[in-house]
Amino acid sequence: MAEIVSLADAVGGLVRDGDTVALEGFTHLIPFAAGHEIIRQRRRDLTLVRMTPDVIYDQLIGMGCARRLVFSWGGNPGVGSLHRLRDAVENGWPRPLELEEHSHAGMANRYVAGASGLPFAVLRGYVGTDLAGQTATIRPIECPFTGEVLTAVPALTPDVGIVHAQRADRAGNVQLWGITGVQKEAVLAAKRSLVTVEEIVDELTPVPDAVVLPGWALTYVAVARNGSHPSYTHGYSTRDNDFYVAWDDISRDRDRFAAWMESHVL
Amino acid sequence: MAEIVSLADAVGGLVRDGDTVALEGFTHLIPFAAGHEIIRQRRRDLTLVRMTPDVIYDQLIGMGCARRLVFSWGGNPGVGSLHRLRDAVENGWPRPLELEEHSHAGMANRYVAGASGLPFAVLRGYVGTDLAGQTATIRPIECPFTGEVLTAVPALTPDVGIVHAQRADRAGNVQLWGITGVQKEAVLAAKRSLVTVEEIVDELTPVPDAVVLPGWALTYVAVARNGSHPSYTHGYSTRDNDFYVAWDDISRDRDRFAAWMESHVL
Amino acid sequence: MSYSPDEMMCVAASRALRDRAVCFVGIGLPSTAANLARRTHAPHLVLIYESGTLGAKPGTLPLSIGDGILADTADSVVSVPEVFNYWLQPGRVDVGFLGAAQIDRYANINTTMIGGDYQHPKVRLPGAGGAPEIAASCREVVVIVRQNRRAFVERVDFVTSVGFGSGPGDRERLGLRGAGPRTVITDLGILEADPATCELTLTHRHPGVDPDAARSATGWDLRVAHDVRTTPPPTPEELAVLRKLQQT
Amino acid sequence: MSYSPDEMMCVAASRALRDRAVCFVGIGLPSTAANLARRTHAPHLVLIYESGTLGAKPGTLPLSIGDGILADTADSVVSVPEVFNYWLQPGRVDVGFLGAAQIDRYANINTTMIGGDYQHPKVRLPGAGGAPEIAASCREVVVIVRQNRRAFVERVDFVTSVGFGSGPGDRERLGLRGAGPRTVITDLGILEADPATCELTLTHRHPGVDPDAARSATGWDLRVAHDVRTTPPPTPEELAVLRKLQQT
Repeated sequence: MAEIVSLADAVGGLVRDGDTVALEGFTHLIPFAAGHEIIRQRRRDLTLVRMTPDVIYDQLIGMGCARRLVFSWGGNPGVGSLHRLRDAVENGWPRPLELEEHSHAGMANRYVAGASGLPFAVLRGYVGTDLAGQTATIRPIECPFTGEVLTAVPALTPDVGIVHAQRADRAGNVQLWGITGVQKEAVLAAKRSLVTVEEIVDELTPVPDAVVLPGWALTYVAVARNGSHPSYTHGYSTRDNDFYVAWDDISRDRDRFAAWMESHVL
Repeated sequence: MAEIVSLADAVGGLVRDGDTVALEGFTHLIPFAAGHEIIRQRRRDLTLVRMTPDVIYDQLIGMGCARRLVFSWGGNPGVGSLHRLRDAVENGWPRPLELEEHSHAGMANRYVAGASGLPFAVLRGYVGTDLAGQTATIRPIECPFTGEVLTAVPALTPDVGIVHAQRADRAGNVQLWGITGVQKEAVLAAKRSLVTVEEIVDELTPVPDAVVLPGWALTYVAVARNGSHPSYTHGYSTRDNDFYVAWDDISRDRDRFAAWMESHVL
Repeated sequence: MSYSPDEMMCVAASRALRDRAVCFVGIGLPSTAANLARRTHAPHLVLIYESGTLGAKPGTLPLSIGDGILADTADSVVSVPEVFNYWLQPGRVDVGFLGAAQIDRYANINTTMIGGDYQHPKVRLPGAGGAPEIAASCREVVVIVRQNRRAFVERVDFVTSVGFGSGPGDRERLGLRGAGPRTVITDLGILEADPATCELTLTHRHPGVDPDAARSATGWDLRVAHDVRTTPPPTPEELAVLRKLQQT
Repeated sequence: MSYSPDEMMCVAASRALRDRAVCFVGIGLPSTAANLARRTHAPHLVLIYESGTLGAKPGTLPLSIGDGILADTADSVVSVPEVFNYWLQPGRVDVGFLGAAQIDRYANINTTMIGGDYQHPKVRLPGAGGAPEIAASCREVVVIVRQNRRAFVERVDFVTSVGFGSGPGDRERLGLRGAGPRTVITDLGILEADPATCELTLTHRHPGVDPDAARSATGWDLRVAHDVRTTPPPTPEELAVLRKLQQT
């Protein structure tokens, strides 16, 4: 049964040093406010999981929260590199970052396996690529009926799964729509979960193509107005493309990055 | 690209003697009209696939269309037995019927594997049951990461998948809502497909919880008004529960069954 | 207020559901009992039907597992693969509610066939449906079945859904993660799996039922708890709500 | 009407898409080319973005793979697991459109890292995204990439997505079901995989481009088809539509 609490209490109650944490949202509905709260609470040694690390993971990595990154595409969409991610990988700053690298299809299926209570998923993927040689969590598996060899990837079961959504009702049932990505799977795969929402409403009137996450399957719901900025919340805000472009400059330099985080997040 | 044709032409163009055919619809949206057309076209030696055979398969079996049944629950929901199915299994009338029997979870995952282009699916299921000893399409599989033993079932890839839906647009895009069951998977798993619809409309206005099947992924769309009777079409008709009850009597006796089919279907 | 044995059974089953539990419900008696609970002591009971309706709140009793009223009143309607894979399989469901054609000493359940052999059964039953995985994966399972010697047999003719197998340790050996069918509610009383032996044991008799009547309605030497209790009879409220439900 | 090499590249890429094809589109040049095609010769082109939008018909160019306009105009919005599992993996997509940081003689694609080794790369690139499975499963693949010696290398530093491996027969041996990246469209011309050798071969040069310029922009000894043709220049309509698209 989801408890509706403040963002600070939710993150404080959920995320511990050393945890594996997944913040999902595929371009849309990225839970920036929750990520910033993790930074403010100065969590350390996190294993961060996310298909597309995006700017929020650049910030978490640059602030030294992460020990390891499990991902499939680490760029600034439409802009270029994530400079804090690159600095950590290329130069170990502010600390070295281990990578566990997959493809989108592999990551999506790893969440599906986690949400399904299975230890692994099967897909047609990775065959012939150099990823298969670098990533220990990619193995062959044989079909017991046809003998065909496919690829297995292990389930993702983060300690904490965090997503952002449009709204929740007072019982903690959550409704999200637009591009819903892999959010249902990320929440259901996680041991504990938090959904930040734009607002709490009396009733979740049906919306086409909406996903509903029942309150009884969640740990916490917290209001975080505009909590996806500079990503967006379909029907509530638009993507701040200028910020994504500006981030390229802000993040390129270590000091400028630190100053920006100091004045905007901490 | 779906072609919009008459029901007779669609079934004539799709279903051949000896084919494996899946007509899906979970209580809701059962494609009775299409099933009746298969009976009228006197197809033979079909392998019929369906999670819940229901009255439509009782009719197909009683009319001698089927050689084999792949299923997980073969009853008249809320009423009792399917007498034509039982007569075929217990007495070989009008011809013997081979059974390939699964659980719902197994059948659902077999469709998922088919829709996903995978040769098999993995689930926690069947362990310790007598089904595992009777059904050759249930095998153990070991997780390549944890060593845990789970259950594998092979993909269902019917020659023909048939479902009923509320409506389609003129490009053959199909929209269905209410309880949508395993219909998307059944269509996508099949080599060729038919969707019967209540009506063709100019535009598919969005509906909450609706599934849209793009026309380019379908073979045929055919109008079959009230095509799910005595099942129902959410928003168009209600379930004819009295008919399901009446079927118990109609189907109990071979001659009465044959007479009923003669006057109502042929 | 007089009541029938079936009414007592249904009321006893509804009482087995605590408020806010997540309940995977089959059609028929389980659905009636769950909806009775939701209208009496468990208003926040979460009903999941295998047709994919999560949090259904039907105003009248659905007649089939896929009634429109389930979709209309659900918090969410998901696909059948999703209901089994994302909701049942990982153990998110507190209570699975099952019926049975046969049930045995160790609460194994048969809904497949009776007599003869699998290829040539005397009676062909509907089969497994969702039951094997409900019995495997729900945190606990409650079985509702009328008690008589046809249904309560020493050993089921076919294990459709595993209860406690051949006794203690079998569920663990098979890797079944839920606690299994610890509670069987009948028209005569309540049987519970003995924590040590896993054997179904009569722990409650319904008012006016002699434990010997339950024993003679059972195809094995049914054990009776030494402190067998009497089920409290249906309250007037329970009966009124149940009858109103069944009228619709 | 004058035009830039990038405009020529984009127009050439749009022409590679036949009407009614189902196209899996990445953001950037692939998306621009696909939307140009939809507005010119291929009005029924079906666009799938990996964010889960099937049949998106954006009025303006999306700036990210998950723009709201894609959801608003799609025939259907599905989950990310579904777009990969039900739509891409089974081979339902006719054309996959990919970019590349490096591409080699056999059309293998690198978007992972350059220089050093995997643990200590000189340049860390974004990584795989959806590309490996797009390259594996689409019926055919079109690559759009500017031609220069940094990008066109004898052997990619990291095989993120498999083209033709080390040559003929490799895709079959690996069990890859699509035909692979048979077409590479650049700002200088069009390269196609030789049907016999799988080697990328210059088959078209864009107007005003000398094949030798293409050869010196390539890090291997680029073969030029003996009947190399000249790409027809962008039509005024193509240019007008493209520029209008890019304004928005």
